[in-house]
Amino acid sequence: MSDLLYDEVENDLRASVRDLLTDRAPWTSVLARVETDKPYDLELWRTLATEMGLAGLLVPESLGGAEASAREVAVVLEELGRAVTPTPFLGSAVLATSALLAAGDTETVSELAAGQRIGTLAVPLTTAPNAAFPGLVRVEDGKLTGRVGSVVDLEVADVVVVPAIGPDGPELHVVQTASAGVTVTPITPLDLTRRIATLELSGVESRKLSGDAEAALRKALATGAGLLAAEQLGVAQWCLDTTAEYVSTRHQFGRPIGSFQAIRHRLADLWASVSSAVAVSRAAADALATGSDVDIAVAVAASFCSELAVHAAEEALQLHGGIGMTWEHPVHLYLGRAKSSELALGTPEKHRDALAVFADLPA
Amino acid sequence: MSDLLYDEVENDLRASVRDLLTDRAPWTSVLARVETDKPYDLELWRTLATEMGLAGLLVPESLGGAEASAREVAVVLEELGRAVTPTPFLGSAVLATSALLAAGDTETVSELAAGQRIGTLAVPLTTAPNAAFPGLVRVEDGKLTGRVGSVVDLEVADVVVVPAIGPDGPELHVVQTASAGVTVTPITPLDLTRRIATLELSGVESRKLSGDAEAALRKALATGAGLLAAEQLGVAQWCLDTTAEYVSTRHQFGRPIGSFQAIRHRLADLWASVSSAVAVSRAAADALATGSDVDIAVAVAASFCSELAVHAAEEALQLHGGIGMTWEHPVHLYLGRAKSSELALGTPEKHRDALAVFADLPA
Amino acid sequence: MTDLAAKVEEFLAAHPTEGADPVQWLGARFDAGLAFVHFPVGLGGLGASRSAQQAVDEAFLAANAPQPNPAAPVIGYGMAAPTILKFGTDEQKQRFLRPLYTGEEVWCQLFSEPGAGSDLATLATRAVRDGDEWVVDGQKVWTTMGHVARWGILVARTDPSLPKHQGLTYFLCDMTDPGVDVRPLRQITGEAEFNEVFLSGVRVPDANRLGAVGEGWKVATTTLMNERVTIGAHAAEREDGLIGAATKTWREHPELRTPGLHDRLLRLWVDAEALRLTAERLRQGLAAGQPGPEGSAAKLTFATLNQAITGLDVELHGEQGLTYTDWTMRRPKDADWANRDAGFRYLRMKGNSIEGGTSEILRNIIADRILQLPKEPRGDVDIPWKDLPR
Amino acid sequence: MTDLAAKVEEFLAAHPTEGADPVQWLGARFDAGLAFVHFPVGLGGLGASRSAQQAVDEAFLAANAPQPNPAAPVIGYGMAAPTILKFGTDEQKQRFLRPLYTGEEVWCQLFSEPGAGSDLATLATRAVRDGDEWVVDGQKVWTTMGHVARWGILVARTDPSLPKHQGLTYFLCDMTDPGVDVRPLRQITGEAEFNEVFLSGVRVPDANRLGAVGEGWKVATTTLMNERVTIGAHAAEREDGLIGAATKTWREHPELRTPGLHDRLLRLWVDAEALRLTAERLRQGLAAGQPGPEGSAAKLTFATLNQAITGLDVELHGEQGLTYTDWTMRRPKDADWANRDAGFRYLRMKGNSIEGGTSEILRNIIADRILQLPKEPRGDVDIPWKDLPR
Repeated sequence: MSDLLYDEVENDLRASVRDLLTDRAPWTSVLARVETDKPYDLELWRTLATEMGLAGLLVPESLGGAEASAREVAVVLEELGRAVTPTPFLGSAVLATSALLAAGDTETVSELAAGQRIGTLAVPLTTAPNAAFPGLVRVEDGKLTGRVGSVVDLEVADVVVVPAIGPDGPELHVVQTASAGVTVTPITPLDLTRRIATLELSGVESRKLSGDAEAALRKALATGAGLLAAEQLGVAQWCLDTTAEYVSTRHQFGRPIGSFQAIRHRLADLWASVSSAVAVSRAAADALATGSDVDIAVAVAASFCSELAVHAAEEALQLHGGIGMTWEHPVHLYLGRAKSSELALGTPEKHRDALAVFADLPA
Repeated sequence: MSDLLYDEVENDLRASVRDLLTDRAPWTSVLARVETDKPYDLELWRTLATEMGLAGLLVPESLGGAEASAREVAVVLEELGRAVTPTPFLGSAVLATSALLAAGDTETVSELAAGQRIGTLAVPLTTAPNAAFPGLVRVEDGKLTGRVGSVVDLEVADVVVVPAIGPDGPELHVVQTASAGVTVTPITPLDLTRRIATLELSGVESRKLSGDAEAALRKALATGAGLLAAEQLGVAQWCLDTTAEYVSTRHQFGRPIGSFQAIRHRLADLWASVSSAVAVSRAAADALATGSDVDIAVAVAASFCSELAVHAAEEALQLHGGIGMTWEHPVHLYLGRAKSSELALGTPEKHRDALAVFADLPA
Repeated sequence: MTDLAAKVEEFLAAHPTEGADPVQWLGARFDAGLAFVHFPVGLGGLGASRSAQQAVDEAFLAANAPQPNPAAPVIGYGMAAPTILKFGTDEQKQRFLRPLYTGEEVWCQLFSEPGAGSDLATLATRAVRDGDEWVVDGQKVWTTMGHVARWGILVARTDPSLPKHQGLTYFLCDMTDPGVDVRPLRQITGEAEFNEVFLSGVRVPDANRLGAVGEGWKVATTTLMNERVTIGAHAAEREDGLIGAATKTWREHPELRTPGLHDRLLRLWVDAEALRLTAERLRQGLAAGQPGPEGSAAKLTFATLNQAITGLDVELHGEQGLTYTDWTMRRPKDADWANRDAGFRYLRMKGNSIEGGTSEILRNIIADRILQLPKEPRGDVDIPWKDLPR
Repeated sequence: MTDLAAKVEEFLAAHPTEGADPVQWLGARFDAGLAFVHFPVGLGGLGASRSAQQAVDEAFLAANAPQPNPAAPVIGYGMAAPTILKFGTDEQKQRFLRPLYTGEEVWCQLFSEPGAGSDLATLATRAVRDGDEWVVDGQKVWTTMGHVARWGILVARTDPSLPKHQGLTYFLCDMTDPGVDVRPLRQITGEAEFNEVFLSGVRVPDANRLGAVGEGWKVATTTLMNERVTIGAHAAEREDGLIGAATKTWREHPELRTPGLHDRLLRLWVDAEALRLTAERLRQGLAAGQPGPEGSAAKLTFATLNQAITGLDVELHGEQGLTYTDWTMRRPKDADWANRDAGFRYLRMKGNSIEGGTSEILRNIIADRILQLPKEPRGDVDIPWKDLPR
């Protein structure tokens, strides 16, 4: 049975990430940043990635990483979700890194691990682990041509891992975004704190990776989906905590609204769901760390935590009343993150479709 | 737009049925009866059918009926549902009568309208209006052979309308249950107040009806499903009313439990749903009465009221606490009725499947 | 043909609609008693029944008659007008109703405050008497049309030493007073549909007090009851509203369909149809002189349904569901939400269960007034407002 | 090998399991301190940690050791034993724990009453002192094993003039007293799993009082805390429990499958797996000395989930879902619900959100103790019990 607790190292890691984010990325500054032309806090990213070494948690020491595991990455993502921090962690430290490692790269992955460069994976953010290998980019005369929409963290990426269809089928390529023929067009996102962009490639030079492209892509997407669940848990936890605090202080009818039973019961139900989300998210992270029971653990966590985060954000908004509907209150940042994340790396339904196979419950 | 109100005649009809049921079939006597060998109250049935003329509401005056419409039948069913009265009204006055009328019968339908005899329709109670014509009974050498499970009200039926496959396809036949070769085997039902039985036919004599068998069967089932929604509304209304009353008197923690906000809110939500159920049920009854917009109105009412009745009964049970879990309290009769009815004449999902076609929302 | 229908025809014959100046034309309609037909003669009405209004409005609409400034009806018709009619002096009725109707004077509502939302009666805006005037200080919020309004209906506290429902007084506030500062209130959609209104030393003549001093709660209750009647009383076609946006996408984009979304869409379609029929039944009941209590249910169900539909709609859009058209702060020109993107609708509809009475308050109202359940014990009604915990 | 494991091996070597008389053999196990290993030496234990018990039980199970009468653990092990250990006199501990463990004496719980369910502290059963005895009159309900129990843990009111929590005293009640009348309580399934217990002039020696007079609530709270720990603390395999019954039907009957049921089944499968992992995380936390508050969540979620699964299961059975095996009034022999028909499971699981603390009470507990939300105002804790509205 997998280890579902947080160990001491993980708790310390959480504390240091939380301290940093509390200090450097309170919601007021996140909200202020989203309407500027620098929606990502790249200084903060450098601290996280380089000083704290978090960009290389999944990377072996031999390649310059911290040689930790998905368990520690999950803890970091819980905190990034809790603070809706705009960083390219998901694109660079999770998706691109996992794909590069799985495809046997040793070059770019070291640069990403060191935080010198930022990477991402050129798939629409909605792509599920069990989706067919995308045919959006073709290899023609050794160069890449195609168009990929809603690529996460692309606008700050230096390097992109691109799934492409070559003469013999699926391939993975590494593309520098500074190369000739690369166009990056930002898309206005529903989630103000995580950016997406369209990647256009017109005869672009690239480096082909040697590993099994389909398996590597699937691995990267499953890792992404399983760890996104941890981020969604963080979002839900913030919503629960903040709402519990708000209803304890907001008075109407001469008493704190948190003393009204209907509100108490809704938050109790939400707490029960969040408790379960901790367990399923830990199970997925542990499965990714050990390589055992990955398929089911990821599908369960992804479907459960996706829906929970949306529910938690919706409850938070409602229980904050009018103040929650204002731009100047942070709850909408969490709602946007939760709702967008529900579509990311496979909807809950897609993950349940996958479970139908893994758990032998055919339609 | 259909008439969604109750008119004066309908209100008077409701009052007289309710008075009768309050007097003759209080829940205590319903509960006492269900474990006897006479689960149906046939004396009450005779009063309803013959004295009050309710068995012939759908039947033209020329055939001895009251020449009312589905609107009045719906009112009667609301009251029968509200009292979970064990009568063969659904089988005889709705299903068999509708099928006979649609198939052009003038003989048996008059007997049923007069309340002299009890009829039913030989299909499994789970059959949906849009189901394929059943192939359970075959016509061989002019005689019927086959087996039909869970036929509603069969154990008190004198006459059965039997869909059968003849040499040229679907046919409807009238069979006397007293005929040679007919075997009726009661089934222990989840719904203690509505009985089902298996019909076995071995070379049974019958009278073939002349009308379009498929159309007549579909009409009878759609009428049944649309009017069952009214019965389900009655079940839900009883659950709401009784629970609201109970929580107003039951004290815990020094106050009536109905003063606790969580309970107040749940009942408010339930009331809102019941209000909608009145509207959709009226719309279905009116559509059946006028023949306009029947398909959509029936599918909406059947799916909405089925799920509502189950939800109402489940809420009633929970909010009654321990007392609701005891045999000596009537709420379980409503739970059994609601849950069984959810399966009857098409599950909510089957009705939504039908809507996908009628409302042009293909899968 | 009814008398009223005849009057409408007669009026239309005498007042050509083509090229007419809307204000002048509507003024004439008011003077003919065809504005609010259930109002008294001389005040825009003919003393007809309330239910007669719809047919009159429809007849004018069919004749392409001039329609009021779209901002006018929002608060003016539904809330200010009936309150002024019920509690106003003769002078107030003569002064305010006609320009309210023609749209010359747009009205806004100055009720909610940052600390008084669901519990409106706890509001803190003060009005202190100074000779023939009242001096008003405080902050109001969620003020629709505040930036274009000429007048505001205002509730302020005139005696903090009384229990909260008793120390309130109702005023008609001149929005051009220099002490009135209207600022856009930006919402989670990025837009500013509403305003905050800061009142600093605003001087309201006692002649613009509506109802007696200390009776503000009673007057405000009339206003709010009319708000609830306004919502949900109109007839609708099948697939009107947000479900129509979702079904359109569904029909036009087979590539977006999945079995799970299909199941949810059909459930919501049923719920939307049920709500439509519920509202229609309410309307039929009103027309038949049998007003039902379903109005409270309709608003509650409306919010839940709209939120479920728009949530589904974002998911249905797949990759496009990740996008948003425009976050720029701006003033919306209309409330045509069906043509906005799915993300906008998703965010905006979150307000449906908060604005105009939260779903929680509606459930309390249903529990109290309709189900008549035992009330929750309350500790806030008998003590002076100034001593309430907040 | 741990000391404890060694002790188990040693005991097994000295006490052959085959053909052993269970009571005698279990008595020896008790005397060896291997019954409740965290109990003190001499009282069935070795003063070990609570978390050590599971390994010991598993070792004996693996060795095919005699197991207690199935009726014994229900109330005895989980509720009576720890309460007697904590509050009992030396005589009481010596007298009661050993036969409780061996199953010679089955225990039942006499707490709930028709008028005191969620609000247990409002109970009305009276105990009046008469010399060295107490005379008990009242009615208890939902008494599991009442018909086979030798002893009952009983809470009764000894001073009605005190507020409700203060006037209670805890007793050990001899179920063979002629004043004890145990009657089957039939449930909605048709069966009588529980009993009503009528107490008329039952004489309880003061020596069988547990804890001080007036301290009954404190003692009862210990009992109830142990009840909550018992539920949900065991490890489970994937698809254990009711979800397994549904998936079995699903896999064996392709003809019953529909897209809507598939979607619901998969959702419930996820929820069941989530609950299993939640319980497992709780278990791991306990074993690591980090008891988490997830126990309350587990019971709440368990009830919701079981009810949703069994509701689906009835629908999944189609025509067979309309049927029921047997309504005859009978005493169930076991609690093997997975092998009963879908209708039975549907009805029985309705009790999951009521028995052992309703879901509403659990939500209150979570709101109070875990979320530490502001409490609801209460009016029932400071006034004499006899003056409470009921």
